[in-house]
Amino acid sequence: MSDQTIPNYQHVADGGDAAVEHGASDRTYVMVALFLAVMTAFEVATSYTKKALGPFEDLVLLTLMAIKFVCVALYFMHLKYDQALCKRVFFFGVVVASLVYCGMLATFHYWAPHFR
Amino acid sequence: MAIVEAPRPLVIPEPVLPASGPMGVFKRPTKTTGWRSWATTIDHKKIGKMYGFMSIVFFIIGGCEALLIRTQLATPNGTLLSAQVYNEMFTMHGTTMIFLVVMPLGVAFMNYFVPLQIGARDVAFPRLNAFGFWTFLAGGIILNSSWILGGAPDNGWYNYAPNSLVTFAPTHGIDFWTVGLLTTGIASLVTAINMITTIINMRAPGMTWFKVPVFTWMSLVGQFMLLFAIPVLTAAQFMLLFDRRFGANYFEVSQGADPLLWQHLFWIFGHPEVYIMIMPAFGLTSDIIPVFSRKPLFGYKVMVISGIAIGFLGWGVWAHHMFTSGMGPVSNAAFAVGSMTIAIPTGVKIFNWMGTMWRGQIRFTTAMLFAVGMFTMFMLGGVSGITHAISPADTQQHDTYYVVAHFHYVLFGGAALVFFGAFYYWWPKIFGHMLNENLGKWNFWLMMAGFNLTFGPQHILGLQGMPRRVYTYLPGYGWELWNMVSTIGSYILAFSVLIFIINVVYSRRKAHAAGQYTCDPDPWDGRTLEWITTSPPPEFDFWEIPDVRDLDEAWHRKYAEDENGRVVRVAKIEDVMDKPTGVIPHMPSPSYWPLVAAFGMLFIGYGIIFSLALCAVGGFLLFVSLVAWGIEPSTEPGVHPVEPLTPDSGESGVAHEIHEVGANV
Amino acid sequence: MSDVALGHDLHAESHHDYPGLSPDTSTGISHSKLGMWIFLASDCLLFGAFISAYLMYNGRAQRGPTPSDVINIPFTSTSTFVLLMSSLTMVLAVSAAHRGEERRTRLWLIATAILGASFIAGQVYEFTTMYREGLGYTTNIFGSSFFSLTGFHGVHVTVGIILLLILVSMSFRGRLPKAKAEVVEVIGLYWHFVDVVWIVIFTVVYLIHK
Amino acid sequence: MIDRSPRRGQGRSTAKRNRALGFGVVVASIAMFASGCVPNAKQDSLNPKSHYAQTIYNLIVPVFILGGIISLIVLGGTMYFSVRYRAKGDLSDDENIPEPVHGNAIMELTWTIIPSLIILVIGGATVITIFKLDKQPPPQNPHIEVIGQQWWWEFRYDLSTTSTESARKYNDIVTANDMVIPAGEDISLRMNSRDVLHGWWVPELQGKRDVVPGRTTMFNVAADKPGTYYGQCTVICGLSHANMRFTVVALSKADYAKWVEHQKQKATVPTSGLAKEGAALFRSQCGMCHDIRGIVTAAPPASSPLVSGAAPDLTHLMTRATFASGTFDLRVNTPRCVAKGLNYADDPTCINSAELRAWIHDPTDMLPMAAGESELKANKVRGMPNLNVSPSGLDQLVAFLETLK
Repeated sequence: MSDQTIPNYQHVADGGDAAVEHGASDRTYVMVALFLAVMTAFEVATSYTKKALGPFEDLVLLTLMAIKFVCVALYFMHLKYDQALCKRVFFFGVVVASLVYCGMLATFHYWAPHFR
Repeated sequence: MAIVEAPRPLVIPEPVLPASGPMGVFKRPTKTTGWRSWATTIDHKKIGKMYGFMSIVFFIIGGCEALLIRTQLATPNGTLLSAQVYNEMFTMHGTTMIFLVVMPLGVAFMNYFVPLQIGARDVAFPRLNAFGFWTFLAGGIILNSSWILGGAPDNGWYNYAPNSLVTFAPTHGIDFWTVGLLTTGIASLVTAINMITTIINMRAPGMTWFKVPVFTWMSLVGQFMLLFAIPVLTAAQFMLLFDRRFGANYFEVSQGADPLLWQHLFWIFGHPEVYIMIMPAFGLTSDIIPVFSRKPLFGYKVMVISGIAIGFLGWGVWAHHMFTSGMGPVSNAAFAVGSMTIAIPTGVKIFNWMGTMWRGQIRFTTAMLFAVGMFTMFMLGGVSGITHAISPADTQQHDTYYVVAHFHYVLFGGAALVFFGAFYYWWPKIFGHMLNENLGKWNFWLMMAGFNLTFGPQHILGLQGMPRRVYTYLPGYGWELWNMVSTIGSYILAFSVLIFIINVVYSRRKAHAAGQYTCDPDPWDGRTLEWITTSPPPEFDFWEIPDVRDLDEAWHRKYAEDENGRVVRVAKIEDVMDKPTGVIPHMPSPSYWPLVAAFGMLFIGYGIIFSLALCAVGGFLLFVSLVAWGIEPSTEPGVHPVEPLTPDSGESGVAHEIHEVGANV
Repeated sequence: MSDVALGHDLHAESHHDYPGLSPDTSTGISHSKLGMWIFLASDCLLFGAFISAYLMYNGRAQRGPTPSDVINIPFTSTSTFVLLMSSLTMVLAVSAAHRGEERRTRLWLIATAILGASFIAGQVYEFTTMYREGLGYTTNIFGSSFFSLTGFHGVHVTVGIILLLILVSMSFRGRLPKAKAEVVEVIGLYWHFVDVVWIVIFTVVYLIHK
Repeated sequence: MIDRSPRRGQGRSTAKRNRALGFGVVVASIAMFASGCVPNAKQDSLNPKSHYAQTIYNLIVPVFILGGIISLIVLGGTMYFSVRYRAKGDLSDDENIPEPVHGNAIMELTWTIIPSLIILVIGGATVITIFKLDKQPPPQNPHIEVIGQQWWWEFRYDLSTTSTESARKYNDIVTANDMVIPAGEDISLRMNSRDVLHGWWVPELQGKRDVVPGRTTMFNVAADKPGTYYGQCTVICGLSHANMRFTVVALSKADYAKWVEHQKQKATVPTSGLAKEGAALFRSQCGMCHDIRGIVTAAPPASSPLVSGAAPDLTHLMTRATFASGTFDLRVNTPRCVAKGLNYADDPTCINSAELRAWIHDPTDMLPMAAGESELKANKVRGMPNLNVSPSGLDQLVAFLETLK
């Protein structure tokens, strides 16, 4: 894993201190995990409403999914605390993937109500 | 060719620590010469040379395939090749040229020059770099071994389903294609990660984003596109592989599958792929033209931004390869308009190159000729590209020789021409001697003539209704003349490549006879950082990481404006170049494991095709080597391929910095 | 654009072996971490392809079983919860590693690996159940796309477990000091990504298209 | 030691010779392009013979001209700069270093905005044309289903006037290779494939359209005047992709009506001679794949050795000008026979019996196809296999086929 060409160690001490600061407290992590668990419960519950919500059911599920996704990325993956570059690189991938594949499905008329 | 070692001056040994044997089995490799040094090297320059060498080998293979294709088509009812062999020929020609020539040639230049241009000593992950190269080679071997192991793939380079399924392609050909490209795909992916990390993270102090040389910039854009495109191809390949080997139903129409899924996935990869191939060429042209015009690049920022814009737009236009597939008018209209917009940033680039030449002091060296040839030929390809974006017109052009002409103007006229230019431009930096300019000019003009004779007439053929991928045609369609011209052109083209090879051998012999292993660090009056280090550069690239203040740092070290605003030379390159400091930078040590891991990939690849037992062998090799790789430190204390040199021996401090000069090509 | 590259100098006296920590890069992000993020961004496209193929195909099967015949939401919800909790233990391991608490790091890593393994065990159980209910890999287009997608995810989790086990063994041998905490963090990124992908798969494959 | 020769430039004479050579090549290429159009091209996309092809032609020709102008500007400009700003004198000259122009916002904006405007115009015209070409012909016009398979084309006609596509059966007339249409009418095409992708293209009449297995798309075609128009498969579809040709025969409306009436009739079993024996032989040997309405119905696809499950319907074979997917003439290619149009079989000397016989004798020898022993054994035949018919059997079969007028 540590395959850097040129490890430069002149700031080892500083780096060590910085590492302690970075990230949230364990308490925060536990709270986030609890929140995620609750969200998952909501999701499962929503899926059991037997389409009582009509077309909004999918929308609710996708929203909950997005919230969970962002929570894990921001807190567990430290994007909230890390440099913006990491966030940009990762979300660039997520956005490209979403746009491209949604576009592809659109050419199959996937989003039309009569698909299949 | 013998490997040349100059006598080394007094060596001051470092304190030697015991070399730890990784896994306790092998000693860490230490050779700096001989084949072992190439097999275990993790030096970005050596890996770059190997990429370049292999690309040229594959270029010759793919070129021979092209000659056979053209010979078959020279006259109607050609009988040189059977239909089956012809189908295999064009499939392998396309696949080879794209995946084993243009892409790796770009990577070759990136590997060698990106670290030099950004003032770094190596790439971010040197062993991953070596792994990338060996895996690429494994993929190339898997693909090309199909010729002797039961038939090559025969369904074209985009391999549309369902003609690629076992029912319609019962031999192993398509499996070789799938597995070979999955393997090169892994190589491309790790290389992309490596290059992006290198460019983002290892720029010399002071090199802000708008001081990065254009070649590096365009490499970054291209590698980002590759990063996102390769997984799409990988996914599609896995689906096809699962269909063929394990009975999945991704493209099985009788099970309700839709063959357009393959087309979409393939072109979501395939269209960015086009830009992946052309991006390094854009960068090279943008680097070469200013040097030989003695002017900065016209509109540097616009050039960079238009490159990025092409990178973005390139993701939204893939379905223009599918205008005839019956997607419906709405999709066609959307993708037609989307595709046209790419013409805008591309046109900007062409005009900016012209703007760079405008009021310059142009020296037509071979490199410059190739660069100018590149953008004019690429422009022609771009113009025919606009005619494809007009989807109703594309229904008359799609899958005809007009398209063949178009993409050869873009890929040969665009990418390949400037790659040849780059050879002439960077040869002294890489090998310490020039390529012969007279032969170079013959090379260029014959290549231009051959190229235009080969592909120019194909525009006419296509518009006159000749489909592509036909192994023969009947007389009476009016195609005889232009096919013959095209075939003659292809032989001229092949001859020009031969001249290049003769030039390489001749120039090398000449330099060897003259005992010339190093040359002027800056033979062209260059502008970017690679010209401030010696030719060839030391293993660690720079004694001292340069401090960058300007775009075109090397130029600004040599020239300044006087009080009247005129540009005057203020220093010679000898005064401003990188000089030995006497302190040898520690470089990462060579390693066996990338090579062993790639061997694992090779076995796994053949295993998927032939027997799962081979997979187990390959998997074991891969696992062992990855674990060993993880355990061994990147820099082994006491095991160091670069023997320390004394800075004050010899006048310039460069005369003795010769390792195996030119042992590669 | 933080372009202030800190002193990029190399020194011959770099004989201490502390790779990974606070390397001097143009951006201040270490190579490994940036490389991992770049890889993860790329992996989105891989999963995207399999997910969209599944979305297209799951209802087009020419013969059964269909998704509603075989998908068992309560069971999968449980494994989803397990995987979610493994992310928590992973992040606690990272946090402990940054504080230099080697023993605690090790414990959390082992917990993560166990949770991941339970998820895989659940998947194996789910697959065999489905197979017994008549859905094989080659049965229909739904089966092929479903098993490929979830199988690919399973392979990613398995690779993650192997990486975790390597970390654990490194830790036992005292090779995960505070200075190397970033190794844990980078592998953690991979682990969380696998979790994030499952969040998407769980919703679109299991909940929406059951 | 240091090679500075490129800086010093070439010897004058070499440079001149090279430039002259290059110039000659450029001029020669342009001259050859200018003489590009060959009159006898019979599949020429720049020779529109229908309003569809004409619409496309009208859209693309201005773009060709515009592209030519842009090309000339760039090529001319580059050549001019190359000559005008060529370095003079000693190339190590440090006195006359050009002014370091870094760019020019106005110029760069110009060559961004002007192309954008051009693209806007072209894009608008494109979108309008796309929707114009997509308009479906009225329901009473002929409806034909185009089915591609390895390696021939089937055309199935629906003569009903229903306006619901799903109600159409496409079963009234079945023919192959020659698609007969009335001139001057828009024809609706339903595009389908039985095995892999193929591309349907008649350049003089319409752009191409892929036929995609598992997907049905609607397309249309027309021919302004009676005549024969040539087409070809454009998507690589295996061994005989290059031989997957077909023709569109446009007849006057009266001739077309006659043709339709004739095609609707069933064939009758010959009552005497070689042809009678040929019919019996056909039933046992060829009837597994080939239909002849009124004589034999092919076995259902499940038991067919053919991968795509169908072979050409031969009911009115002798009204087709070609066989084996347009590769061989069925009508002898003399002016007299050609003048007879599709009724050539009235004159037995106008039938190309020799090649027909050779074809039945060993089809895989005449065209590359996947129809050898191994494919037969595996029930995966693509194309027509060699049925090892005896010489006398061949005579009988040919005699029988010649009765299928």
